[in-house]
Amino acid sequence: MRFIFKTRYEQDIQLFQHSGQVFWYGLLAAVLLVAPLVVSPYVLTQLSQVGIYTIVAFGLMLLAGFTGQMSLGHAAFLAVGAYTEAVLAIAGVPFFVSMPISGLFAAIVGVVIGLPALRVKGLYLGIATLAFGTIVEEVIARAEHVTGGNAGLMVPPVKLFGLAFADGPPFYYLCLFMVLCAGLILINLLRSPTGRAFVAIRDSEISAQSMGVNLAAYKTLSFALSAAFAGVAGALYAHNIRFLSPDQFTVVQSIELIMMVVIGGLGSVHGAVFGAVFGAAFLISLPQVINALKPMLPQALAEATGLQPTIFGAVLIVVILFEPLGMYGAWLKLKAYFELFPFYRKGMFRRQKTFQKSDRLK
Amino acid sequence: MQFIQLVVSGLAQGCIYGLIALGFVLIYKATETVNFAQGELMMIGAFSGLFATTVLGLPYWLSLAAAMIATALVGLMIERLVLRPILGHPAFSIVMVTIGIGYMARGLVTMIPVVGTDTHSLPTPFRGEVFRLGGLVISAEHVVVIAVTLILCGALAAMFRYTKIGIAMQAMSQNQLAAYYMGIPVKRFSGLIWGISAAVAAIAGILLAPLTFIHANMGFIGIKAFPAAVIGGFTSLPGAIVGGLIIGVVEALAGFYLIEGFKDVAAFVVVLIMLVVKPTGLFGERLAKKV
Amino acid sequence: QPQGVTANQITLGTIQDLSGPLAAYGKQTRNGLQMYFDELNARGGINNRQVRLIVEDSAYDPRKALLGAQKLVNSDRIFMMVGHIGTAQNMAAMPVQFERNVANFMPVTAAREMYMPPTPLKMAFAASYYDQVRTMLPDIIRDKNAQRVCVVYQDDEFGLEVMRGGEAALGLVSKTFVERATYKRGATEFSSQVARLKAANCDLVLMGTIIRETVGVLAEARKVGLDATFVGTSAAYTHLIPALGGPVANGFYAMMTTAHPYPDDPDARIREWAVRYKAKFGEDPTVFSAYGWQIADSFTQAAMKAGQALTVEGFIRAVETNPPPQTPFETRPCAISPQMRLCNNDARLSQVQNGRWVVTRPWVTGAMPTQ
Amino acid sequence: MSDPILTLANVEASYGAVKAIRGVSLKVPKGAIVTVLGANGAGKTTILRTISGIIDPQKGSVTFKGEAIERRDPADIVRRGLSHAPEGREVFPLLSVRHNLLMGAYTRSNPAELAEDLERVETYFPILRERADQDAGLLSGGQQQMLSIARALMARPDLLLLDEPSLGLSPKLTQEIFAIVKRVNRERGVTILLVEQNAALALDTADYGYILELGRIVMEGPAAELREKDDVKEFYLGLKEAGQRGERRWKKKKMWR
Amino acid sequence: MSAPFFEADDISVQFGGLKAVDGVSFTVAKGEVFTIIGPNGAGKTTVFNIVSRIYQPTSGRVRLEGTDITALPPHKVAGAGIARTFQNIELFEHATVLQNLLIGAHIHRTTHPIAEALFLPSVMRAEVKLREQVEEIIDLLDLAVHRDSMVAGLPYGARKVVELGRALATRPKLLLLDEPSSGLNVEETEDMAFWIQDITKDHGITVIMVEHDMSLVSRVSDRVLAMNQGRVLATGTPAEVQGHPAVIEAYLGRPAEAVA
Ligand SMILES: Nc1ncnc2c1ncn2[C@@H]1O[C@H](COP(=O)(O)OP(=O)(O)OP(=O)(O)O)[C@@H](O)[C@H]1O
Ligand SMILES: Nc1ncnc2c1ncn2[C@@H]1O[C@H](COP(=O)(O)OP(=O)(O)OP(=O)(O)O)[C@@H](O)[C@H]1O
Ligand SMILES: [Mg+2]
Ligand SMILES: [Mg+2]
Repeated sequence: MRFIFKTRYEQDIQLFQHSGQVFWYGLLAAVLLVAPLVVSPYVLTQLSQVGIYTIVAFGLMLLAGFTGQMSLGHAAFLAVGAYTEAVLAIAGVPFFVSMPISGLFAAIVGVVIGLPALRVKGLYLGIATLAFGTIVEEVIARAEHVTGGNAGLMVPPVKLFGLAFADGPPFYYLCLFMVLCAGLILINLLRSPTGRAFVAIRDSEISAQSMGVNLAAYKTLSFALSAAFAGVAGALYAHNIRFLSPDQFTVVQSIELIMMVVIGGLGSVHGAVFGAVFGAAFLISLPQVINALKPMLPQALAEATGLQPTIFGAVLIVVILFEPLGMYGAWLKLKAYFELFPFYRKGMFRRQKTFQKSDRLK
Repeated sequence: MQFIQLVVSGLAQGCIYGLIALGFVLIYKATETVNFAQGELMMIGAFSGLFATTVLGLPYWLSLAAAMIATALVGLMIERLVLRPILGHPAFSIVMVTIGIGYMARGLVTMIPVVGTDTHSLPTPFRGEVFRLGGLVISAEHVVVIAVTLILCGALAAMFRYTKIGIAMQAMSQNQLAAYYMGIPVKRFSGLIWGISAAVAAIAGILLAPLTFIHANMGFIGIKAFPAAVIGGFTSLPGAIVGGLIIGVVEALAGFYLIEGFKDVAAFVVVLIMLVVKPTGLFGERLAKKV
Repeated sequence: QPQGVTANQITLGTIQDLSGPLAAYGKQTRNGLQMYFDELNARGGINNRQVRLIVEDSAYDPRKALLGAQKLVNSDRIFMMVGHIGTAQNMAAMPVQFERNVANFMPVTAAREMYMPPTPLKMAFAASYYDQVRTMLPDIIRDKNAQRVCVVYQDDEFGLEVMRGGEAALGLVSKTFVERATYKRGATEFSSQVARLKAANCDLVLMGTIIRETVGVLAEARKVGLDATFVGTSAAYTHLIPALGGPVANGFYAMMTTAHPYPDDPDARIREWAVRYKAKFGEDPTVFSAYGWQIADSFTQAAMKAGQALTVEGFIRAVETNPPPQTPFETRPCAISPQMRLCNNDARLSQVQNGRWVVTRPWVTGAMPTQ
Repeated sequence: MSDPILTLANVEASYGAVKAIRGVSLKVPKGAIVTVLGANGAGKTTILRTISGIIDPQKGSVTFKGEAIERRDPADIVRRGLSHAPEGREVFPLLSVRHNLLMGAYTRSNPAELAEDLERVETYFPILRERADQDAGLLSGGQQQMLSIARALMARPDLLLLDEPSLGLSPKLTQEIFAIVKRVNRERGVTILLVEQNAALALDTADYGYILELGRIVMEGPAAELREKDDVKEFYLGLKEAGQRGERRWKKKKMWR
Repeated sequence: MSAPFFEADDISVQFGGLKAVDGVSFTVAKGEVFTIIGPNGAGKTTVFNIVSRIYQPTSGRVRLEGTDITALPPHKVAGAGIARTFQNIELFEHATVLQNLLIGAHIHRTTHPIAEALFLPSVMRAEVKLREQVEEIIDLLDLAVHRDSMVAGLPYGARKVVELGRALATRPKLLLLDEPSSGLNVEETEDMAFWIQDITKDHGITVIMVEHDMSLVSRVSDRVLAMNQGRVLATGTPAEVQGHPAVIEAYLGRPAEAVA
């Protein structure tokens, strides 16, 4: 493992702790920057989608991972962002105006949804958000004049400074840029007092309160921020998918969003970032991978209905079973293995017995 | 009259929600896990019952028993294969695994050629019969559901309240480590409760079959049973039934008297109101941490 | 050469629900398509080109349908989309297809958007729900001498189309709906809806319902003693209605176009076809299998006619010159024109009698919808 | 010494990459009271957890009543006659006090014996009878500690592991606890392995003692002998000349910053 | 005369039929170490819970420097200058020791979330300043070895010290310590005694402490209050209270020396 001598406080606080992180972020950035040159347009759309989901995952990490507030209704925020953006774009509002409005509007809805969080915790909060999510879905389906109802709504391409950012590289870079901004905001918040207050609430509400953390304010803030992330992602989503209908934002979708966070894995601050990227990439690419593997399967199996959910469920189970810390956890082990090579000891990551403790009392 | 008929229909439907919610509460009470695959267990139970009647040709009540056993075995197997290895991990991971189980169950069932993608009906001895009382009607299916729900609920609640095993299960959900220290066979109980809850799901599936038919996605009704469990407090078996009844009645009345679409979200509106008024549900325990 | 066409192969795409709520239909449609193309390829294909069909699963989710369409169009580079199932799914996919000049050939949905507004790349095969209802309902009302007409419908685009068709039909006989009741997709319980219908004393109920909901409503109506004529659309024309509903389904009417291919059909060609189908897939065919087969056949006839130099434009021209269908099913002639992208607007009426669909009113030619 | 009921041979256990005990060997003779002393973080709790199977040792063996019990299911170990009052009390917060006690006796089934034991522990700690129907989570800290010990006694173990039993108890109760420990040992022949910060009391009660530092056993001997050792006197009993401590108060300024 | 520094005026709280605290009054002077002793379940922790607003007293007032704090919302208590530790340790388990202490300093944050999201230079400066203050506490309490360890993996004794550190990081006027020495051995208890003295002498912080270790009580307390069953038994100097027959009867058992 790396040992770092610190001589100044700034070192602890700064964005990157050591050159290794700079390297990995740099590599990721470089790969993503050149991607449009090498991949097909279809893959590029998918990459944009990964970026969009990454932003949602950032928000969920903040809320579920760092503040410890469960949300089973996150698709609703995505929906609010997407529909706001669609309606504004149809009205001809330029993107750099409509996108912040979408985020803001989602944040406002987030505050409303966050209100029950002031009174209920854990499972109950999960159900409360689920209920809200369902209601939002229904409202969108009913508000036909604005949202097109169940018939759906076509979304025009992004207009930015008079240029059309249809799909293809420009839109992809736009997504990438937004991911970068969102990631920076996430990291910055997590390394400052706000982030620490979130963690305090997650670990012990009673002592957070005794340390002067205003539970109501910070929980609400966390919901608002998380919703704003999802709202901005929703704005991009609207343009990437270009057809919105209420059944894209169901409970099932919310659960899949949560899945990203679990699969990606929570870790440190940077763990959240990488976890979000991994999780989003996983969610988007799994169906593609399954499709790609189909020709290799026996015909009967490849053509079987229900193949996709089966594999999806199986992979989800396997990932959690063998890597409870998510893909980021696996990555850390892999890294440690190479860094320590050949001094890696076999039992180093052996799993300990763990014991569940009720979180009904927190 | 109209009103009373609506309430009666609502109560009947509410019992169904309650019956499914029982399964949620069972697993939660013993392991503090929310089982998102409960609906799918129900679906498996219904398909097992279908298999028992149509392929094996068993009579209805025997197939019910056969389905309970088969589904309980499925529950045990699921627990052994995928839940046991992560027993003791944060509840969140376990919940995610149950979601994975739900996906797989749905997928695998649809993979069964011919049977899996179709909708089936289960022949029942009381199909289509209705009881009339004054101007009120209630179908035999519903009467059976109500009776079975009440009996099951009573039996299970008694188990948790009075038997050593029941108390030990609650103990292990509150503090697993301490449960081990007491010599409570946590692992075995985890299997046991999955078995029981799967058997309950099978009953629900088979009783539901005449009303919703048997198909791969029938488990989605579980989403409605969730609020039922929450309204009851999630740790109370009678609470689950009461929660189900409330939702059933509210839905029936909302569907008749309120604007279109309200029926579909009524359950969720009710649960939200409940959480604001009484955050731990009607029969939930007081959850104050003493420091 | 257009995308998806090589010297010896034509690549087609279809998106079906293989794991969602309509997985049964999706599978059957795919089977119908697949069986036709397999047999066609064995016969030598279309002008010496083998047909390759790539199937995507939408799970009846428009978002997945869109992703599937993007993949088929951009990655697999299909020549044409055939028999895509679902209204919202098609709505999501069409823009992606049309951007790349990939036509939407005979989607399995009876929504008016599949042929309106007309563009060359849209080609639809059977009367929309709207037109079915608009054409047939007035006759039924007259036959039954119905006074109080009600509607129960699924509150999505499908159900709304049925309801709107009903409104148009009632307009023709100077009536309005006495009561409307809706339910959400996937609902299992209809007591309050039926209670409304009963309270309104309906004597004819138009049903914008699909399978389970149809049976659910019928069963509840019987339970509470609501004695009315129930009429559904082609969405409810499936063998599952009598299979699931049992005696409850008897007397239920449904509008339809293609008849259910019973294995003991009087027509020997259909019996023989059903045997081949069962041999291949291990199950009896349904009306959706027949849809798949018909769509594949229509494609093939047009593509054959378009000749060796197959292009999208050539194909469309071929379609517009009415190649005759070659199916054993009693199919109406197809008259797609640059202004009207729908084959025909005809429908029939069937009734469940003793657990079996029986045609009770022969073809009625619907007026071609005005633009 | 009579034959040991519990033997640890060269046991090594760790939390992830942190090694908590290194090569610990100890014996607990049947019928004896043995104590393990050590500073904060020395690994006392870890030893007890390893014995009752809560953590698996990486090396070494744990033998209880002649059978190897390492890497077994903790519940299984308890059923062999071992009972553990753990650090941090670990009561079942939402069960009543009475149910907590009954859970302590989970492995037993003779109702008459159970009633007798219940009577006995409720006589030891009358508050537990008074609060029989209250949720255990609402007891005060010390009351929970009593419950935890009483619950461990309810198992009628052959070997009782006590992790800092006096933690949070009033001086009066602390004395009573040790009296109870002696009594169950003498009257019922329960063997006891005791971990305790109050070294003076522990050595008074115990027959034999081990001293643990940084995960290693550095000294052992009969309690009476240990009590007389200078090191023990200084570091564990707090008996030393006044001046000696002064220097520890010198404030170290860090180079950090 | 001016109001006492801290005053609990006839406070009571009741849970169901149980009077956990029953008409308790006491005052604490600035700079004092005031100890509450009493048998288990006497209501000591409950007094702390009332002061830190976790429980709502059924009657009575609590005043700090003359201001009534009985109606303050719980998260404002720290801002009013009162910090506490918990008997059963309530740390932020999945954060490092350093982060725990920084959370302790939460009420002294000077930056706005928006500035933090952008991590403006002002945020960096504020963070460095916060760190400097926290490092002083780390030095004082000798926590440097644990600075970057997760709290979840610390031994019991170390957690006690971290909790003390976290309370100090709020820079309180009044510090409530609930059994600071439980789980510490003699040597560590001695350190604790020194720290408590340092805290009062050097930093001028007033301490109210609940403690069962009578040697520590005698060493550091200025005054002692003994409680039993929610009521005050006796108040006075450590020696006075320890000699009080009722206290010996209910709490000490035998003469105090035998236990110490
Ligand atoms: N869950 C854990 N994760 C990581 N390290 C741990 C964990 N629990 C204990 N440790 C480490 O193991 C070592 C031994 O801890 P242990 O709890 O056994 O000490 P102890 O002697 O019981 O101390 P105390 O007197 O404070 O209870 C300590 O260095 C501690 O930091
Ligand atoms: N929230 C609550 N609900 C019910 N009873 C409570 C509650 N909080 C405290 N009690 C009761 O009040 C009494 C006093 O508890 P408290 O925690 O103040 O005791 P204590 O003096 O701190 O004892 P110890 O020395 O054991 O910590 C106890 O009998 C306890 O059971
Ligand atoms: Mg310890
Ligand atoms: Mg206390």
